[in-house]
Amino acid sequence: MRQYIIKRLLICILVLFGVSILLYSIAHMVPGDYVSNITAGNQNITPEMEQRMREAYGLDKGLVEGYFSWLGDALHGDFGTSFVYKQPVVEVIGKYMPATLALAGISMFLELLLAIPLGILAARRQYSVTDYTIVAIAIIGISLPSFFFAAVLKRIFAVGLGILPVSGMVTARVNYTGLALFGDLAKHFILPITVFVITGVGSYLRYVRTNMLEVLSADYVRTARAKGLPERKVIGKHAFRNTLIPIVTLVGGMIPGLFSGAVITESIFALEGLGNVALKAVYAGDIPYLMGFNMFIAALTLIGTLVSDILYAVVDPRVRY
Amino acid sequence: MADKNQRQELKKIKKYNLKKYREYNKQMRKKRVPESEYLTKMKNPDNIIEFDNLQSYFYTDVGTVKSVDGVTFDIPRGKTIGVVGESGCGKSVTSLSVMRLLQGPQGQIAGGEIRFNQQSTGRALNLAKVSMKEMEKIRGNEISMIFQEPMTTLNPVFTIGDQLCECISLHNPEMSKKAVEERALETLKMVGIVRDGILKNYPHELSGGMRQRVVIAMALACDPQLVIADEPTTALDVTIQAQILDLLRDLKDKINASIMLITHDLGVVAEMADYVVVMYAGRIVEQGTADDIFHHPAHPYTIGLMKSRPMLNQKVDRLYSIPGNVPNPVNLPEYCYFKNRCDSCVEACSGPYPSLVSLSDTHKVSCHLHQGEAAHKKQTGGKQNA
Amino acid sequence: MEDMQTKNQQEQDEFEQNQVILTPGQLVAKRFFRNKLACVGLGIIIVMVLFCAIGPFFSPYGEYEIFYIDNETGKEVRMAEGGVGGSNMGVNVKAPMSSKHWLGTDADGRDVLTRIMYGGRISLTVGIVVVVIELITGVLMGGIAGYYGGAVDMVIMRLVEIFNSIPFIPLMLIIASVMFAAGVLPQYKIYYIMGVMGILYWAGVARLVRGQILSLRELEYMQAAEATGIRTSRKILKHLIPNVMPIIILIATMDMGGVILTESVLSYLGVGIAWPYASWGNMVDVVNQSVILKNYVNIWLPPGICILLTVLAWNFIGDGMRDAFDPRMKR
Amino acid sequence: MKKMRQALALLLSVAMLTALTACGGGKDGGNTDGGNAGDSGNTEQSGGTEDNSGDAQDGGDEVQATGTYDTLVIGTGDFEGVFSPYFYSSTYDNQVNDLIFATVSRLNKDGEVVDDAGHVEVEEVKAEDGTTKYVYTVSIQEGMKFSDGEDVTIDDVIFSYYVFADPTYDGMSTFNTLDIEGLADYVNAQKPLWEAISAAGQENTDFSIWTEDQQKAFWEAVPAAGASFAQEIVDYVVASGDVEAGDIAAAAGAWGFELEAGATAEDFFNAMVAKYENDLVALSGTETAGSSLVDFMDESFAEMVELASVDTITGIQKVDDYTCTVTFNTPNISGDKQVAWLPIVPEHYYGADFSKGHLEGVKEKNSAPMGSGPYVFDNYDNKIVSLKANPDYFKGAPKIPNVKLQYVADEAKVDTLLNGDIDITDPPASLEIIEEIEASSDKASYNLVDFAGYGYIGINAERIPDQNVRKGLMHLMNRAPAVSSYYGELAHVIERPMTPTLAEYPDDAKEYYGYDPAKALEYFKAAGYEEKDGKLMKDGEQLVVEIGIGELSTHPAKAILTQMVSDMQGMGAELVVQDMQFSNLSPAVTGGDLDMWVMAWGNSTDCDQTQMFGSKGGSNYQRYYSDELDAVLEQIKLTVDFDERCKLVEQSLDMIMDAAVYMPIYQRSDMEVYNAATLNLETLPEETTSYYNYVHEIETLEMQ
Repeated sequence: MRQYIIKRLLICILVLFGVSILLYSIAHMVPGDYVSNITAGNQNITPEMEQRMREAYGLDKGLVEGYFSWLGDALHGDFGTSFVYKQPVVEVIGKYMPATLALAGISMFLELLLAIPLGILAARRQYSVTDYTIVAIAIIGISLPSFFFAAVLKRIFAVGLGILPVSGMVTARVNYTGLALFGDLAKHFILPITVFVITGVGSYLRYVRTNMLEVLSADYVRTARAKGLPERKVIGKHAFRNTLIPIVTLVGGMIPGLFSGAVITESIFALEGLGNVALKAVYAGDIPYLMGFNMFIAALTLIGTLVSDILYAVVDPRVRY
Repeated sequence: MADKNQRQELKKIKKYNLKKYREYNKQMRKKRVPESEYLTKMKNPDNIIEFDNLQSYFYTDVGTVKSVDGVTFDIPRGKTIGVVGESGCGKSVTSLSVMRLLQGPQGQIAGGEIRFNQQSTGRALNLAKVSMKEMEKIRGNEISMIFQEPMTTLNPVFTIGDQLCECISLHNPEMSKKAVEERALETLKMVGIVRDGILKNYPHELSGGMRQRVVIAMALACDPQLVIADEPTTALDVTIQAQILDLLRDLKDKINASIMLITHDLGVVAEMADYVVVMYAGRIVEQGTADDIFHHPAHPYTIGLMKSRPMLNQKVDRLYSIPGNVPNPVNLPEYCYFKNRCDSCVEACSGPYPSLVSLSDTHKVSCHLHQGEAAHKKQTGGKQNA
Repeated sequence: MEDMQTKNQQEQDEFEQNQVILTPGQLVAKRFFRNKLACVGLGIIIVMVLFCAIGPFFSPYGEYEIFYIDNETGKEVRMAEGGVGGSNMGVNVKAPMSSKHWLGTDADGRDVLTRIMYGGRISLTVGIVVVVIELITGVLMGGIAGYYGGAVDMVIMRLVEIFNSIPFIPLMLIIASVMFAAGVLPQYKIYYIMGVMGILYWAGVARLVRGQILSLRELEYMQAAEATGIRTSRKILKHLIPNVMPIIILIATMDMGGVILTESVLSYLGVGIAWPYASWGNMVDVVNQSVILKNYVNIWLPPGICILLTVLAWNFIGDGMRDAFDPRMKR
Repeated sequence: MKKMRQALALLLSVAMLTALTACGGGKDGGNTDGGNAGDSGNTEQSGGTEDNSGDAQDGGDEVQATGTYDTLVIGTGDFEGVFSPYFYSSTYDNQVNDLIFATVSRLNKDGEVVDDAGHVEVEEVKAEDGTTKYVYTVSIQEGMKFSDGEDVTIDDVIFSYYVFADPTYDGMSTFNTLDIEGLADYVNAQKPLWEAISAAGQENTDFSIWTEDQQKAFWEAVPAAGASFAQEIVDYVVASGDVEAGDIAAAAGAWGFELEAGATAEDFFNAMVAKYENDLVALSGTETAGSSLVDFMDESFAEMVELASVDTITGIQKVDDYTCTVTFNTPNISGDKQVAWLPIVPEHYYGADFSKGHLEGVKEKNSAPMGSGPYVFDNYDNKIVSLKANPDYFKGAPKIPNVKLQYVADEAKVDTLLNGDIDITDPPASLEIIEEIEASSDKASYNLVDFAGYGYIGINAERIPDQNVRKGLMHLMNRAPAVSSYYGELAHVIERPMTPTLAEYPDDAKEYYGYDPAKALEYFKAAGYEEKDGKLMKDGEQLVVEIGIGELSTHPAKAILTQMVSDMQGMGAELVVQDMQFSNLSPAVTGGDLDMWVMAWGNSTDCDQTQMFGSKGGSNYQRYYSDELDAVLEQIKLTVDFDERCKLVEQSLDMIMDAAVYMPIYQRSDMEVYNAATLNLETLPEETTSYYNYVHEIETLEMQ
């Protein structure tokens, strides 16, 4: 087991290395660099000043040179200073992570909470009305462009009924503290999370359903029945434990999707999260942040897969590393 | 043209199936089934199971498959019944019908009775009708089953202990965890597994033979009145087969349970069964004591089977094999299903399906060769027996 | 006796004839068509394709033709007609539904219905092209990895992981801005984007295909084929490909919808098809202008519904396909 | 929409610098609708009351609310969290600065400089060397305090000058380009060695700072380095696919240098040297394809050298604790703004460890600003900046205890206001919004302000050298319908490239190029294009023009372009429209990679347009160089008499129009929306312009 994990970790590092090269070279191709952005249209900026700023921002380096100096610092945990926020990237990420984690984490949890039971139910009643309705609703969910869905929800609940805030994370006027503050935050997160869950739950539900169908037709389920186990135990224990195996692996794979999704949702609801910042960084050519962000996600993804592989071994005794 | 009415054909089938499914689901949803619906009377109190014109159908896209079509036979208490026949002749479906394990809604018991003589309550239940609740009480407790595929019949993610104890404590809720484990080990000993720590093992850690023993142990755990063994050895390699068979044989003496042994291996039957039922294409073509079947086979099919099994004492240059193969199970013909493979057809064979006639009080056969002359045969049969 | 035998034979033959026998293909088809949703989906797609492919020929207007309106006479003037200068002229924006414009005109004074047709062409094309690319790359890579295994497999799978761990949307945005620097003409931008998406998506496909092939190689008949020592090419063509086909078809249908969605999200972010051309995605963008969202339903709802239906349809088909292909669910 | 906000933030940021700024679709973008605010009233109420109770305990000596509400919430754009008057780059960060820092002078409604916390005046003095100097005397009120209780002195103002003038300063201010006595020496005192040497020239004999050998080595290194420098450009051009490898002459051509065929990289470099009159620094700064000239030399040449130890600016003199003088060498009509329209920044707080070339200490305070303005910085969290009233603000303590600036997306601004969550906001003006607000006038009222800027379409005279082609293009722009249908009453077409809010703008200017495809075609023909099989060709080349535009999806120029595209198609030419993120557009424009572009200038505060139209102007993107125009522009700067200036301005504008490089489109209105349910509307300024709004009277603003 230990060697396996070590081996995997080494591979992860290798992969991260590849990712960084890929990302850096792409990011480096971006035409509008930060300096030309902030100096744009500023009539009195002289070439000398721009050059000075470029050096200050380290934009004067070539691709290879730039990459290695970046890599060098990165290895020491220094991902440079965000141009836009004038703070170390690591700090910026740390600062904006909570919102994203809250959004993504809660949504992920809810998605699983919905997907698993409904998927199982649909599988047990394959071809029944229940099955069709669940699947249909789930698929309608994943067939909606998130921004479209979000806009409509906003229109109804925030603008129309005025029962939920339009955007942002807290109500500015009032200095809530403690529980009240939490409640206020929650209120602001309702819509984003709804969008997230509705547009995301479908694929997982479908996945659960398929696996359940597969398991239900397995011999050992018949054995369990032959033992005289009540149906709910057959499903809840014997079948479920086996569907769990693929679901575990699924969870690891959810991570990149979650963060990509966060980019859109956060920007629509003006949540102060990593994705939102990343979007801004793209438009501003804030290369250090982009690199930091993308590497962060990449690492998260790899760890996610690693963890789920380890969990795999936990839920499936046949698997041993 | 042909294509067209084929399509219509299929549409009709689909409609029909849907109707059947709906009925089935309605049936399943019923929580409580009034006793009156499934209480019945045993024909003979010494029997543990009585199949009475059992009909188990599969409603498939291409039409209704009558896997079991009007099967009637009894399983006396403490006796072993061998059910033989080529694969796909409805042996397994019969057994699954007893357990009510047919894959609904496609597979259903379409008619007939399966009378079960429940010792614990002294009632006679019609298993074809009982509610799932009742059934769950019976399964694994009074009737248990041994499946073909030891590789897949055990749940890969639970330990042997879990799966075994689960079964025991389920049917004996009063037993303490400790007692349950002891019982489990006991049964395992009974099937010849003494290795300690076995309870902690996972199925994939055991050999095929071992697993089959575990499966058997599971079946015996609650000392049932009837054990259904569905091809318990086919999936195993020969040496293991032998072991398992020995096991089953002395188990047969150890536990005073009836065994319904389903196999296509006549040898096994010959060694173990008291009575033999020969099935062909979902129907019983011949049934009787082991002696009747093995020494006085009456039905051409049985005869064929006999011929086709290797004998040590007599030398044949080439094993006999029955020509042709089982007719398509969908909409079978009206005449004898075996007709087209039969080498001793008579005119009557083109007539309606032959009914089951008694050659002796134990020996029954359904073949035109024996129609009518039943009475005469009876005596001669009797003589021969004497 | 003899004639009896032959008679039997004949009987059996004709008996066999009027049996309903089904080829595997028919079975799949049957299972597919048993799934109502799948049938609905198929229907929708067909309608959509016809609508977008043929529709424009019946529309009197151009894809990005704008309509002026004489503020004094209230008479509508078409872009090409000329005489549209002068201060009394205005662009006929957000016109209500009318016999002239069945779905009215959008915020730029262009005919909504016409744009939906043209936009549909793009959106559908995006789906197909991307999927094709991802399949070609994915199947190839996955096939190689699965078939040869060893170092090749190792390398390819690492590559897959690399691609998997890159956050998609930020990357697309960066690439979009790189494209201008690379001097890509706007009207071709969308095709490059399709390419990039295809490239980014191959990883998933490769992984699936590889898995499939690995499991295939374990199967007896495969080993039997090996044993007979047939040529590799033949082995791949005759044995592997046909058996990977189902999963490929599955991915194809499943992803088709997802890609169309992604396209709409990208054009929401300002990447995607270039002005003045239409795609359903960039037509729906207007929902973030809440005035339009509220007062001009005719502008955003139709394209929105088109996206919803199309993606829905592809998903339904995908589901149907999976259930149909998966023998485990035959019963 | 994210991208629009982003673009906007960038745009206005630059704008605020009294420069003109490009304003893509961002500001003109997204309409907004109010939606019903039916039950938002009670949310406010609860909000208000909750807040009072919450505020009770932290009462202390702080300002108490006059009404129910004690917190003013301003809905604004996206912050970058750099709340420093020196280093901010987003307008919205600066909006916070405006509330925290008092300025010596401010602008009045008409954009003229008037006293605020201080006073500025200029006088011409004859220096002993006979030249005329222009001395600005800057004085501040006595007895003002920073929010930490320290007194405000003139040193704090001078401190700002030195920060802005610091050689390592990388903020947005252009102070260090002013022609202040001794400023240049101060700024350029430190230079990379190679710049110094090349500036000194080959014949230099002063080896105080570098040795003769170094100098020799340098000039020997130049040709080789130059060659590689040129080669890099060639490779770049080749890479971009315009010419095939090896053909240096062609590459140079594409780069704007005519060389005879078979030229070498050296020739190319020499050509450049010639163009820049041996000013290698400027050369490598502007022509570079990535690396600087010095990158091809020994690193030692890149090291910084102290030319002379200049650590004071001779032109800036402290008179007494509350007065100082700033001496300009040349007149500058915006000089007073440059020296006095500056925030007063506490030296003792920011300047703790500041010395020439070391701004780190100053930057550390980026996230914790402190000044003497009406409000005091409290915290920045969740995209909300919280400020507390400054009890000893020199104009008297503000009436509203707390001000919060919250980021709200443009499209959401009105909705949020009508929901009662914010009190003042600035949505992009649009007909729908006005409709919306008037529909619920009990909830909100608005105010339209002429936006001190204008939208325009520019043509790059280097990429389209033929004036006839440019004129043809001009005649294809059908502006009126586009503007009227997009803005209605909110904007009007203008005829000259200058902000009409400026007094100098010639209001009676006539349309210069009317929309007329036929005329356009004539011009194209005149330029030598003829129709060959449906294509407008000239020596084998079809007429293809590439135009760049930002955030097109919501840009008022859409209709114009659509019309152009189809008209040009009609006559066999092609208009390639590049719809780009603003972050890509501006570099493309500044870098001259586009034939045409659509942008907008904002916040012009004076009529000096040298930067945009002068040959040496930093914003001369159209790359149209004309000496006579330069002359006129210079003249304008020096002409203090108003009517004189107007004439010159008009003349210059006509010259620009005739050159057909600039087509002004519209001049539009901004809007401010106020929450009628929470504010005392009568306490708002009676007149609001783009130079003067509620922020300038925030201390008197009251809430209900």
